[in-house]
Amino acid sequence: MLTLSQAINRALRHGLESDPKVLVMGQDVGRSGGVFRVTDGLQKDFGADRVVDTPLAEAGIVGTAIGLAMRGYRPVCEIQFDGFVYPAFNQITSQLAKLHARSGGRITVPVVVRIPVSGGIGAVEHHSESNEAYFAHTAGLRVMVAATPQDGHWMLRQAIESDDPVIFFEPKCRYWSKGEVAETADDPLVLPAEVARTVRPGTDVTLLTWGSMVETCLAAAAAADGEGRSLEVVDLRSLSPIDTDALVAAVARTGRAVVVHEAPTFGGLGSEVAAMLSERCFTSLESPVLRVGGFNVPYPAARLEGHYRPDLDRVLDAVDRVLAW
Amino acid sequence: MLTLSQAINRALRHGLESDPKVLVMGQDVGRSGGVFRVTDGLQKDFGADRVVDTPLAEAGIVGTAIGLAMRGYRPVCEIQFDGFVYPAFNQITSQLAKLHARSGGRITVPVVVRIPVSGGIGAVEHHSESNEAYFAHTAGLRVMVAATPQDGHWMLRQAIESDDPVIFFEPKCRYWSKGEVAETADDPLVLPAEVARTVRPGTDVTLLTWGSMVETCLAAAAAADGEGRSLEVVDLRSLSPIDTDALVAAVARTGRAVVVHEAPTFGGLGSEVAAMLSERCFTSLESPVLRVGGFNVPYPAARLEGHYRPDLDRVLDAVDRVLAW
Amino acid sequence: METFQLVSPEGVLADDPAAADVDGDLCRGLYRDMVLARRLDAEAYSLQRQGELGLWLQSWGQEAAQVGSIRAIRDTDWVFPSYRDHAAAMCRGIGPEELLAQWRGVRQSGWDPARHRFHLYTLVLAAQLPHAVGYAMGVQRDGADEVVMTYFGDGSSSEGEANEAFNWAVTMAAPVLFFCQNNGWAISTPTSAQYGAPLHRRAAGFGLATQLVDGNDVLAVRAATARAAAAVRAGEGPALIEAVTYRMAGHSTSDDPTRYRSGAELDHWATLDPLERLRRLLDDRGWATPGFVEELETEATELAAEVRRVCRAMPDPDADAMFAHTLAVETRSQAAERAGYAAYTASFVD
Amino acid sequence: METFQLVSPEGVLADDPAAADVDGDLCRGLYRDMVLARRLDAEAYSLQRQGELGLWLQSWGQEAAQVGSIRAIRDTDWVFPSYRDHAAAMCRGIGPEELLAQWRGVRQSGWDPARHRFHLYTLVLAAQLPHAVGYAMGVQRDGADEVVMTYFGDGSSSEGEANEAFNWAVTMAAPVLFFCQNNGWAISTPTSAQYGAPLHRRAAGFGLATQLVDGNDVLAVRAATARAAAAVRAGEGPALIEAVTYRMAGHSTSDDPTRYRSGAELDHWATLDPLERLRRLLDDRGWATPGFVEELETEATELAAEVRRVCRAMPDPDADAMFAHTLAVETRSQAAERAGYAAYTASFVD
Ligand SMILES: Cc1ncc(C[n+]2csc(CCOP(=O)(O)OP(=O)(O)O)c2C)c(N)n1
Ligand SMILES: Cc1ncc(C[n+]2csc(CCOP(=O)(O)OP(=O)(O)O)c2C)c(N)n1
Ligand SMILES: [Mg+2]
Ligand SMILES: [Mg+2]
Repeated sequence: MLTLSQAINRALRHGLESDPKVLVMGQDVGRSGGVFRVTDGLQKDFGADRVVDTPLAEAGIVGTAIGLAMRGYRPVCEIQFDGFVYPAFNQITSQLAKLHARSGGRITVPVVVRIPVSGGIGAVEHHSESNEAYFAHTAGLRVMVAATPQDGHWMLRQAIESDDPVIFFEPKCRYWSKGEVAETADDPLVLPAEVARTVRPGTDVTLLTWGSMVETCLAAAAAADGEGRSLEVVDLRSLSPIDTDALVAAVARTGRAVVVHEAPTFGGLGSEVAAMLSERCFTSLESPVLRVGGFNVPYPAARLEGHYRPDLDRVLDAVDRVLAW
Repeated sequence: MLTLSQAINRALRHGLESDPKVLVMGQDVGRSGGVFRVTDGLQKDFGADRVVDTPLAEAGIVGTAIGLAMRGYRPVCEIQFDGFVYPAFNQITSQLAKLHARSGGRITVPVVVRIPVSGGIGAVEHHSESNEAYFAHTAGLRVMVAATPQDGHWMLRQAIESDDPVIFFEPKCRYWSKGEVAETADDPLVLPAEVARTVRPGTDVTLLTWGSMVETCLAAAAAADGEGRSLEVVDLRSLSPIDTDALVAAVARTGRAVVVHEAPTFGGLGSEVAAMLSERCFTSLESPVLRVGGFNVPYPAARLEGHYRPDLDRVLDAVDRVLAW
Repeated sequence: METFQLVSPEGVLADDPAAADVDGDLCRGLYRDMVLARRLDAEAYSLQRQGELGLWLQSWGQEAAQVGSIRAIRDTDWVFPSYRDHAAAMCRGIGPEELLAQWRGVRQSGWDPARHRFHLYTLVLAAQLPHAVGYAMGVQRDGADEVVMTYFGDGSSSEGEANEAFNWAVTMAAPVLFFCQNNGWAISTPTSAQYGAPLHRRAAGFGLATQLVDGNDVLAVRAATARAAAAVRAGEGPALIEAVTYRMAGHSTSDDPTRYRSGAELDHWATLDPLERLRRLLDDRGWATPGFVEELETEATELAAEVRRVCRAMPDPDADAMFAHTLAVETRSQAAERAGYAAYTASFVD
Repeated sequence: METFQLVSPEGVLADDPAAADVDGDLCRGLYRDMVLARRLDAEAYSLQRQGELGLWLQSWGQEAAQVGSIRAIRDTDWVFPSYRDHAAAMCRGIGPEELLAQWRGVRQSGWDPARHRFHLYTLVLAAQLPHAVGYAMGVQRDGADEVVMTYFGDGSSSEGEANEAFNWAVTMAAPVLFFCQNNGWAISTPTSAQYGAPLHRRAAGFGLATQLVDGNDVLAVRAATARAAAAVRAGEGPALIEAVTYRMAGHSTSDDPTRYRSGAELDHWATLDPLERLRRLLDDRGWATPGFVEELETEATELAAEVRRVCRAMPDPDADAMFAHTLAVETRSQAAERAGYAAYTASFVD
C-alpha cells in the first residue's frame, strides 16, 4: 500500500533510474522535495543536474523542457499548482502541443507536465482549479489523470515512456490516500494509459468521472447500493484521447449516464463526454445524460468549496433525476 | 453598407468619442492602423495617449489594461492574431476573469480584448486558430463573436459599455465582407449582446453556429433549399453566456440540430451546445445532435485549410445524416 | 552598488543628510508600526496552528522593509502588494478581520482596495506588476500627483510578467516604484538559483532608477523610498528599490524551512532583526520613554486579543456568496444556477 | 557601449586585431552568401506577388547580421532561428524548396532541423529562446563541445519569455548565445516605443556578456560572434550580441511600411547596405576578380531560376498529411477521424 504521492515518487525514481535521459524539473522539486513531497529524496539520490530546482518561471520550465527534449532528454516538469500553469500556456499550446505536427513528425517532444489539480484541501485562491478542459481541447497533447496510487505509479511511467507530450494531473486531495500498486508491468491491474477503467460494476446508471471525483462517485455508489440502486463507476483516466468505445459500451448497457467532474460544467470536458454519448447512445439512452460539476463561477473561498465541489448528495440527486425520467 | 472591419472601426471611434475613459491599445494599432486596418485613423484623431502602440508583450497589454481599468479607464485591447493570445492567458484567466469575484464585487474591470480569429485567409501557422472554448469555459468572462458588420459595430459598442471583461472575437475571413449597420441603438435589428439571432428561419433542421461559420451555414441552407430542405440557421453571437432558451426553443421546433464551428470538435464549445440540447430537448429530438468542426489536429498548413474547415458539403453531409436517422 | 544603510545593526545612526529628519516621534511611530505588525503576524500564525486559519504567510523579519517603504509615500499614492505585506497593509489602516478573512477562507479578499488605496493581495506571482504599471499609466493620463508602488519578491522577479512590467514602465515613463523585498528565498529556492546577477543591476539595465537598501533598516528604507518616490513624482521615470531582508519564518505555515536552510543562517539574520535595531537606537537616544514602551505593549496585547476575537468570530459564508460576483451583471444562466442550488439545498432542510 | 565595426560604410577595413584573418577568400565567401541570400529573398518576394506564396518576410538588409554570425560558429553548433533568417538558413545548406514550403502553405516547416542543426522557424515571438536555453542545458549535461545560438528581433525582446530565457541562461550558465537583429522596427513599432534602454544594456544587467555590433558590417558581426561563441564554448557563461541593422522591406508582403516610416530613413540605410559595403572592400583590395563576379552572377541567376521552379513545382498536399503527425503514436479516435474523412472525400469521387 502506497499513498498517491509515494506512488508518483516511485514512478519518478524508476524513470530516473532506468533512463539517464529522464530529468525532473520545477520549482522546489529538489532540496525541499516539492510542496507535496512528491519529489522527496530524488535530488539527493540523482543529483541537482537531473532533479533540477528551477527559477520561478513557468514558461521557462516548459520552454526549456522542450529544448531539452529536442536534445534527447525526457523532462518531467512540475507545475506547483493548477492555477500557476497559465504563464506556461503559450509554451504548452503553441509549442509543446504543435512541434511534432509542425515539424512533419521530425521532432518529438517527450515532455511530461505534472500538475497537482483540483480542490478539497481548503486552499487559497488559484490552488484548487480543475483546468483539464483547456488541455484536452488542445490537439497534440495527451492528458491523463491519476485517481489512484496504481495510476499515479503506472500511468506516470507510461507518460514518461511516451514520445508524446503528456499533461499529467494529480488530484491533490488524493495525495495522502493509500492503495495497492502492482509490482510489475505485466500485472493485469496495470492498464494501458488510454483505457478507461470500470472501478465498480453496476447496472442501473453509469457514472463517468475522473480524478478527484472518482472517490466521490464510489461513495455515491456505495450509498445507492443501500437503497437498491446499482451504480456503475467508470474512471476515464485518459482525458485525451477519451476511450469512447468503452464509455459507449458501458452506457449502452445501463441506458443512463451521469458525468461527474470538479471543473465548471459549462464548457467543461463533461460536455464532450455527454455530447459524444448522447450522439452514439442515442437509441439506448433512457434519459438525458446529466452533468454534475462545479458552477460557472471562479473557484470560491475555501469555506465555500463544500458547496462548489460535487459531493455524494449532488451525485445522487442527479442519479435520482435520470432514474425518475 | 460597411465592411466588418469598418464597422468595428466605427464602434471604436464611437467609444473614443463618447467616453474619454475609453482607450485603444495593442501592437501596431496606432500609426499603422493595425494589421487588418481595424484601428485605421484612430490615433491621428484621438492621439497617442488614447490609441496606444504598446511594446510587444501580450501579458503586458492585458495586465496594464487591467490596471488602467482599476483606475477608471475602459481599455479595448487588440491581440494581433488568435494564436498570440496565449502569452496573455495568465492575465486573462487568473486576473481579468477573477478580479470582480475575488474582490467581492468591489473591483470592476471593463476591459475588452479584441481577437481576430479563425482561418480561411490562407495564413501561416498560429494565425488561424479558433480558441473560443478556452475563454467560454473561464468563469468571469463574457465571450462574444461578431459574424456581421452589424454585430461588429453594435455588439462591440455593447462590449465597451459593459462593466464586465469581454473577449471579443472577430472572424478575420469576414473583415472585408459588407453588410448593413443600423444607424441607432433603438433599431430593432440591434439585439442585446446575450441574445442568439435566427439569421434564417427553417423547419427541418436547426444549424447552430457562430463567427466564421455563419456564412457557411447560410450557404448550406441556400443549397438545401434547392433540394426542398428547410434549414434554420442560428448565430449564437454570445458564447458565454449562451442563450440556451432560444437554442432549446429552436431545436424543439425542428427536432434536429447540427452544431457547426471551426475549432476542433473534441472538447470544443460545440460539445457544450450539443450536451445542453441533448439534455433539454431529450424528448423532442428525432436524431442525435451532430457536431461539424475542425479535426482533432493542430490547424494545418494553409493549403490544407479547405480540408480542415467545415464547408458547405460537410454541413450538408451532417444534415443528411440527421435527416436520414 | 553599495547597500544603503542609515542605522547599523548596533543601532548607531549614520551621520548622513538622509537622516536629517530623524527624531523621536518618527522613530517611535515606525517602531510601533513594526511591533504591532509582528504581533499580528505571530498571533495569526498561532491561529493557523489552532486550525482557525487555513494558511498564513508570515511577514516576520520583513517589517522594516514594509513599514519603511509605505510610510515614505503619501496616503494618496496607490499600492499593489504581493501576499506577505501585512505590515504595509496595517499601515494603510487595514484591520485584522480584513487581513485574516482570505486566510481563514471565508472570502477571497478582505478589504476595499479603493478605500485604502491598497490593492488586493495577488497570489499569482508577479501578476500585480503589470497592473501597477497600467494603473500608473492612468495616473499619468489623469495628470494626477500620485505615485504607484508595487511590492514583489526576489523569486517573482524571474517571471516573464515582472520583466514585461519593468520594460513597459520605462518605455511609458509611468510613475511606478517597484519595491522588491529580497528575503533571500523563494520557498526553498535561494536567490543564487533564481538569478545570476543581482536584481538591482538587472533593473538598471532596463532603465529603471535603482537603489539597493538594507531592508532591515527601517530608516534607510524610508529615506530611500522617499527619495525614489520623489523622483518618480517629479516625472523622472520609474524606479526600483531592492531591499535586502530575510524571511525569518517558513514560507508559509505549510512549509518546513529546516529542509533547505541552515540554522546558522537564521541565527545570523536574527542578529539583524529590524525591530531590535530600531529599539537600540530608541534606547540610545532615550526616545523609548517608559510611557511609550508600556502603552505599546498594552496596545499590542489588545491587538492580539482582537485578532483572536475577530478571527474566531468570522462566520462561514453563505453558499450564495459563491454566486454573487462572477459578473457585474448577472446572466440568466447564472441566476438559474444560483436559484437551482438554493432550491437544492433548501430541499435538505426539513 | 560603442558599436563595434571593422569595415566603414565606405568599405575601409579597420586596423584592428579582430581583422587579422580577413583575406580575399573569406570576403568572397561572405559576399557570395549575402548575394545569394538577397537573390533568393527578392525572388521569393516576387513569387508572393504572383500568388505563388501566401506570405513572405524579407531578409533584405539583414544579410550581414545573419551571414556574419552563422559563419562564425561551427557547423556542429545548434541554431534556433526566428522567421526572417533566410540568409542564415541558406548558409546551413537549407535549399529553396525547404525554405519556401512553409510560406507557400504546403507544409508547416520545410527542413529537417537535425540534419542542418537549424531548428524550425518560430513564428510565436520569443518562444524559441527558452528552447535554445533548454537545448543548451542538454549540451551542458552531455559535456558536448557545442554552442547554441538563437536569433530574435528587437521587438521580441519585450516578451516575458525572452526575459525569462535571459535570466535562466545566466542562472544555469548555459552555453547559449542570444543574437538580436535589431532592425529598428517591430512591424510599425520603432525601438523607441519598444524599450527605454538599449537591449545590450538590459542584457548586461541580467549578467549576460554583451556586445553591440554594426549589423551591416559582416566582418564585424563575424568577429564579434566568433569572440562571443569562443567565450561561451570556454564555459564563461551565456552571451548576447545586439547587431544594429535595418529591415529594408516591409515587415512582410502584407505590410505597407510607408504608413509608418519615412523615405529619408530608408535612404539613409540604403547608404549603409551590407552588400555594397563589402563589395567596396572587395573592389578596393582587388579581391573581386572578374571571374568571381561573373560566376557569382551566374550562380545567382541559376538560383533565382531554381527558386521559381521549385516553388511552382510544389504540389498541394494530400488531406491525409493533415492527420499524419498530431501525435507520435496515433490514437484510435484520430485514426477513426482520418479514416472517416478519407471515406467522406472518397464519396465525392464518382
Ligand atoms: C505564478 C506562480 N507560480 C508559483 C507560485 C507558487 N509560489 C508561491 S510563493 C512562491 C515563492 C515566491 O518567492 P518570492 O517571490 O521571493 O516571495 P516570498 O515568498 O519570498 O515573499 C511560489 C513558488 C505562485 N504563487 N505563482
Ligand atoms: C507572440 C506574438 N505576438 C505577436 C506576433 C505578431 N508579430 C509578428 S512579427 C511582429 C514584429 C516582430 O518584431 P521583431 O521581433 O523586431 O522582429 P522583426 O520582424 O523586426 O524581424 C509581430 C508583432 C507574433 N508573431 N507573436
Ligand atoms: Mg523571496
Ligand atoms: Mg525588428
